[in-house]
Amino acid sequence: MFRAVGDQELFQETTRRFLEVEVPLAKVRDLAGTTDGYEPSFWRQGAQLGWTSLLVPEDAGGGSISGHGVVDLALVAYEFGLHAAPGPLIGTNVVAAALGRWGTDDQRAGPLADLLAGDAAGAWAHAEPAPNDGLGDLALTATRSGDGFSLHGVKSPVEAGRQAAYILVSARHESGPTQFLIPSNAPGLMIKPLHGLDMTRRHARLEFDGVTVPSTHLVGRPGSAGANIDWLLDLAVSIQLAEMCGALTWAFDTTVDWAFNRYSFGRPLASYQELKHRFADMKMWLEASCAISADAAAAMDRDQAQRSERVSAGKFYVGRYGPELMQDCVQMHGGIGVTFDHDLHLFLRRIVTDVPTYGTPGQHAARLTGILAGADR
Amino acid sequence: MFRAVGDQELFQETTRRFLEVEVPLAKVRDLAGTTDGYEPSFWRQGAQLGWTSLLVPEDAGGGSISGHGVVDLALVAYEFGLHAAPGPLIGTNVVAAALGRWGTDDQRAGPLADLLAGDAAGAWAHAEPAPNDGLGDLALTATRSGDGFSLHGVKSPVEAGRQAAYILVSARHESGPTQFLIPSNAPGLMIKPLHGLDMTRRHARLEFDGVTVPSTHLVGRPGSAGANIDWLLDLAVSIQLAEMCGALTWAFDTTVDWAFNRYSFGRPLASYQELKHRFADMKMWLEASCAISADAAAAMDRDQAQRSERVSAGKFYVGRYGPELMQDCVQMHGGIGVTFDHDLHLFLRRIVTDVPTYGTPGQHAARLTGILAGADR
Amino acid sequence: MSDTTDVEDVESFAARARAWLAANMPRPPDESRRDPSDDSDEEELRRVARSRRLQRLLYDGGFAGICVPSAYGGQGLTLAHQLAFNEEIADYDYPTETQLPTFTPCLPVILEFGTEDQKNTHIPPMLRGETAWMQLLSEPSGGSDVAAALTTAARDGDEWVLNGSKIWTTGAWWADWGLCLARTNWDVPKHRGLSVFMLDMHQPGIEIHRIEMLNGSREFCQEFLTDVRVPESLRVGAVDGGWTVGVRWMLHERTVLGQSPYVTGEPVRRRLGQGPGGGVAPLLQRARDLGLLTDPKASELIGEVFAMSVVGSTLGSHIAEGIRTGRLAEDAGAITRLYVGTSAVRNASIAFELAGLSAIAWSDSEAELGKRGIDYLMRQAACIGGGTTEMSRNVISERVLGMPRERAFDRDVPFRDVPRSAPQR
Amino acid sequence: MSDTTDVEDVESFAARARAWLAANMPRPPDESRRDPSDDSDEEELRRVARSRRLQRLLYDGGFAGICVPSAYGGQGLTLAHQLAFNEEIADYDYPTETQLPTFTPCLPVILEFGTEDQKNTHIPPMLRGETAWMQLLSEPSGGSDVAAALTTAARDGDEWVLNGSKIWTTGAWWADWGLCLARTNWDVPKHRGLSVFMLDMHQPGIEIHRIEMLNGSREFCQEFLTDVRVPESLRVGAVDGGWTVGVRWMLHERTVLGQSPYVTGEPVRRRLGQGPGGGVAPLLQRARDLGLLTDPKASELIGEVFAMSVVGSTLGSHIAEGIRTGRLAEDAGAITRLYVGTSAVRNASIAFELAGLSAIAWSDSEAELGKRGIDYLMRQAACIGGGTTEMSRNVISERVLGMPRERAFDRDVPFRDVPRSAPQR
Repeated sequence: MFRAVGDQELFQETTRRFLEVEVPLAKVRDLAGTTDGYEPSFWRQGAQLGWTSLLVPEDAGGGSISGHGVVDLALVAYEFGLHAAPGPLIGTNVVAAALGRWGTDDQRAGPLADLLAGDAAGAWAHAEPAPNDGLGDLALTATRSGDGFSLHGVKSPVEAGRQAAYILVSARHESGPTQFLIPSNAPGLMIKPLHGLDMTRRHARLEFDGVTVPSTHLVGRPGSAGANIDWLLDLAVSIQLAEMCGALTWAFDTTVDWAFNRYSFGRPLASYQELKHRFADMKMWLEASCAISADAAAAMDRDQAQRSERVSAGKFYVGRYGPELMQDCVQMHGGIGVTFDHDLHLFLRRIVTDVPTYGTPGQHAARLTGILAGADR
Repeated sequence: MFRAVGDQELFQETTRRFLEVEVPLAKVRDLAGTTDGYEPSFWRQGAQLGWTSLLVPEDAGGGSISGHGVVDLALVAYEFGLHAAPGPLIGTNVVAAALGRWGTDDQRAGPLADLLAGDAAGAWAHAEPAPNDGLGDLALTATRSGDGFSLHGVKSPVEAGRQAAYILVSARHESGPTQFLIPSNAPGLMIKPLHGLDMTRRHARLEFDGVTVPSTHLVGRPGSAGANIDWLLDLAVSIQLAEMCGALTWAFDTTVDWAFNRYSFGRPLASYQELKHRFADMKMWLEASCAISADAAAAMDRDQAQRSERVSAGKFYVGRYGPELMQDCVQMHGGIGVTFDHDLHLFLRRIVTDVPTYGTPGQHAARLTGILAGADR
Repeated sequence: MSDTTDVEDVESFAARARAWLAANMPRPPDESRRDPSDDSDEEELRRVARSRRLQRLLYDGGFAGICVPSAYGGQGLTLAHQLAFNEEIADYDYPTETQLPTFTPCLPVILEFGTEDQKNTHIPPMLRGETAWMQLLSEPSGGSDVAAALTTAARDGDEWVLNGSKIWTTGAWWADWGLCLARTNWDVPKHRGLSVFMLDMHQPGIEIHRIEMLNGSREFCQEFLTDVRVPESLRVGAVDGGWTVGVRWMLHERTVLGQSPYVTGEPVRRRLGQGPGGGVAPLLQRARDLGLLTDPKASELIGEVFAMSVVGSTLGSHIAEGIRTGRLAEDAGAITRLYVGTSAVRNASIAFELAGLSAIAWSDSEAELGKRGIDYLMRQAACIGGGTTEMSRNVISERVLGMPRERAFDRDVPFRDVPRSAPQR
Repeated sequence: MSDTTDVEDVESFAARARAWLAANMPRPPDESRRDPSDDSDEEELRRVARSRRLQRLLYDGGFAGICVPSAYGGQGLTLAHQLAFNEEIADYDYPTETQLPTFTPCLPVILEFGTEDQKNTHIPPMLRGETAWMQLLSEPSGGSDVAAALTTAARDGDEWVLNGSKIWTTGAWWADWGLCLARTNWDVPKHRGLSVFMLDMHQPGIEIHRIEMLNGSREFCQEFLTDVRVPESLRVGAVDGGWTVGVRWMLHERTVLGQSPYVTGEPVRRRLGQGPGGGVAPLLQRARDLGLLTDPKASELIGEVFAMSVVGSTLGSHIAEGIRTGRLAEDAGAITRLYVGTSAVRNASIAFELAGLSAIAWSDSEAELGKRGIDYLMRQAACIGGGTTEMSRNVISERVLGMPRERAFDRDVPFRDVPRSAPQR
């Protein structure tokens, strides 16, 4: 229900076919038992399809399909959601976009080239554990230390934090928010894998107990990253929203099929008015979710003033109603819907994991009020 | 659905018949156009039935029916709700209970006797306007002034604030919370009528701009009223809950009848599964509301440690689900449900008015957390 | 409607409209922001008169009936032109009171089903602002079951004699004409015994009663028809074929929330989220006054209202596109209707909660907060008026998702024998 | 059950029980507070064995089967005695694993419908803790439509041969006996072609498959019956009269949430509100850790969880009293079931929200918060297991409020011809 236009159609179709062949749900289940959750060759092939280059300028080796890179990427993310596909899609693209926009020549030549080729994954280390888990909180500190900086603090959860070769870290410097790109093998960096709900993705806790990094690891000038981090947050959410819409679409379509084919008291479930009305609500939630998510991606590409409005309205809405849609799908399935053998939970896990990630629905609603209050003052 | 036992049965039945005869809904509509919303003779007769004496000890001229005065009064309040009856039931009983417990001999001989006889009404001036509208907030000050006290602040909304002869005012004194019983004609007291949602009740704003009262107006010692005010709050809410249950019962029963008799597409509304399931939810809300409300009243009479738990759980639940039940009744009626001619809104107004009065559902939920955290520490 | 090569392209049309509007159209009066439920009858009549003048202005400027064939006084252009015009006129005054239901659903119903004579007679006066129409559709006994009309039209020579009652009509007391669905045959199943008539509202036998809503609004009317005589020439569509007309009629009615080719003015999508509750601005002001802008609860609730309006603003065009590309059934507008109703309910609840005790008892200076209370009492109106949300959910599940239809006890049974509600008190 | 004059009064019974319990009953082990979904099979078997021992202890003390006639090894007392005993035993250890469904619904079904011989043979071993029972009721194809059983019992001389599959049985892998609903006639409407059998679970032809839930729990089983032979003497109730048994069977099952005369232990009402989400204590701890006890949002959410549990604790007895006084239909227990399900859903959502990001990704030390995430994934189990909330709403509207029943396409039609789901993958 994300509408592809022109060249995007072929692009989306290619991604869809690739995912159907490479990571059918049986394969996703197999991969769930592995340490990383995806295979390097899978990711490299995906990169060749264009998954990692869409937000990177052509002069940095990237290129979009349609000139609207975020919308292009949203189409990929939608397919990822629809197939519960593994792979460090959001983190890699966030890091690639950051390097494409603000990276040094060295960062573009090395790390970015690796990301574009699919030879390495990226991770965005931004979220911090409670009580520093508010939107806009930033407690990890960067202090001058010789020629470089010393980082103190914790980032958690970081998606693909242990799989990524390059980690984009946001930190608080005395001059303001500051970003660093550090290699995952930076001396002193502790990367601890976490247990997680989502069987297809991996999260880690990154502990910086005086990790020293040279100035060449800076992404942008010290203290200048406030607006950039805000943009990256909007970017991460807009990709996440598309992915959520894909997962919701799978669950909805699967449950509609079930309702037509499952009989109770001699009638298909789809003939019971109470269930029909819940399907009507679910359809409304799904359409509204897809509408605002597509709009948020488009607003990112236009880089409009209302960009954050669209993104946060989207995260509020999809984050509020998406899980209810999923849980209604479970309820309609009955007991079988909460068994391990049924595929529904692969998508439920993904949606539920997305809800608090990159800001809860409530935090995004409060952010909207902040935006309004600022505009209104 | 409030269960009367023994003598309570006759008492409740007498009140019910009296209200049916004296304030049928057509009469309630007539009274809605009057300044006070009820007739003094109506109130005096009600007092003779026992409406005002139930919480007052026998040695002060009162007496309950069953030995459980709050439960007795809850039965009256339930009937008030069921008939959308006017009259200063809660305020008068709160003031009478306070005077019966903590009043001086003079206060018992004069004001309390008037209240018991139904010759005068009482009003509880406790709530204050935003931003002092949190549970436990008290911004109106009482300062020593000669032999008495000087009161500064605002109480609003005060139910029957203009109809009552006696007003129980809670104030902040340097030594702690303090209560006064003042006559409505106290010099300097400004009583301003307010517009209101509820056509059967009147509210006023009371402005104390240096109102001087003698020490004989104190109810209890200065600074000692904290626990007493807490008890009065629980009392007011427990009566309010019974009244809400009555109003909800009227709305539910009326709407069930409607659903059986209203046909659409050749079938009664009551045959549509989606509506049936909403009726099932409404029935659950109604039964649970009556269960906790009856329990809260009983807990008041036992004056248990868990008194406030029961009361606040009740206000949270009935305040959260009661309005939804009412609005579902409106929805089931369709357009006619929001016309002035239909009686439904008389009950809707009452429920909606009750929701924030004596603490919102959210405030009572937060109060529960406070109680738990205290007990748990 | 006409060969595309003949048609002025949308951009030059928009430019022409822009220039014409700047030269001719007044800006909206400030009072247009007032709550219509406050209006006195005099005020309403004044607004109706202004609407008629503005409509005439559009007509004289060549911008009335943009999608109406020029044979009937319109401009013979396309929906794209109408939408472009709506964008241009958004900041100007434009006819409101006489737009709906005159231009939709009444006009397209006559366009589709009227005889040449009926179209020539009735459409040009609509476009000139001379006749305001109303729809006599719902009945007190019927609720959502519009086809169960009890209002009866009996043939008497060249005339029909109508008896019955219609309800929930807007502006019936000042309208000129009405489109009326009536039963012409009780011996066939309900859908097959209806016919549609055009009714001159100024004739004898029509008694109009203003309905008072619980918030004091008197915008709706009920009409009592007693031996109202209608000439055969005012019948629309076939005898007993009224349901064919009615189905299209109600589809046009639903496009009000989507994009109607016949309605001029601010696209409805901009108004989404501004139902009961008054929108987000007063909530923001209230929170600022009370220092609650950063309160975790208040800021979430205010943000929720804003989010629902932002999402709503994208939903309409998303659904419209889905219908256009065939991804969604034509009835998918019911999704938008459901969204508008349910989000209005939520917004009214949030506004009530944030208004605090002043929403239940208020001084003159707190009237704005008191309105949040009254809006909350009226909350469900957003899920009732214009077709209930229950009906929307039926439509979505049955016609968009293709699920089995509800069992009806009135199919294949003579309407005379269908069980129905006891008569109203 | 017996003349009241014969019966020990409740107070002296309670005093006797109190003394006996103090002298004989162990206190509950701390581990009883563990989440059962964590248990290994070994651990579960250990708990089953303990339950059997405790049941034997009760039996020897004269406190097993308080409401069971003494002829079958019980005490022949009343519900009031059982409830008093439950109060007394609340702080002690008592049999849990072997209580349900052995003592309800299996025992009362046999009491009501069994022959004298069946009762003498099967009830005493239950009371002595020797036989644990299970119910073979639901089927993979059937969902809520229990009477649509496809499992077939065909007569073969003095035996019946059973084939089919049953699902959602608890503890089937260690149970001894089962009560099984099977189809004995395909040529009559579904309710009229069922019969009930007692099944020795240790016989050939019964294959038990453990179902893995998404949270790793393996408490439920599916059984595959292949040519399982059951002697005629183990049939309960009339041939083709199984639905008469089934209706009572399910009514007894529902009393689990109310007050069953046959279940010993902490009254269920105390456990209300302790479903997924873990109750209010961990929420309070979390809020204290984060300094959120006075945060307006967190404190409201925690208070809501507590309020729902307080309200739930009053609802059970309110409904039970309503049934007793005749104000409510006997099926009104469905109201409690609906409350338990919906409030558990709400509590799981609140707990998930308050647990923050640690509910989706957690370290070993945050395992308690991670459980809030897993509980949230399992949220709907509270509205599915033991009869869906949809069925509860049907029951409330139809049997408590007396509204018209849903149309069924399987009445008055031979079951053979009833449309049904395509076979499972």
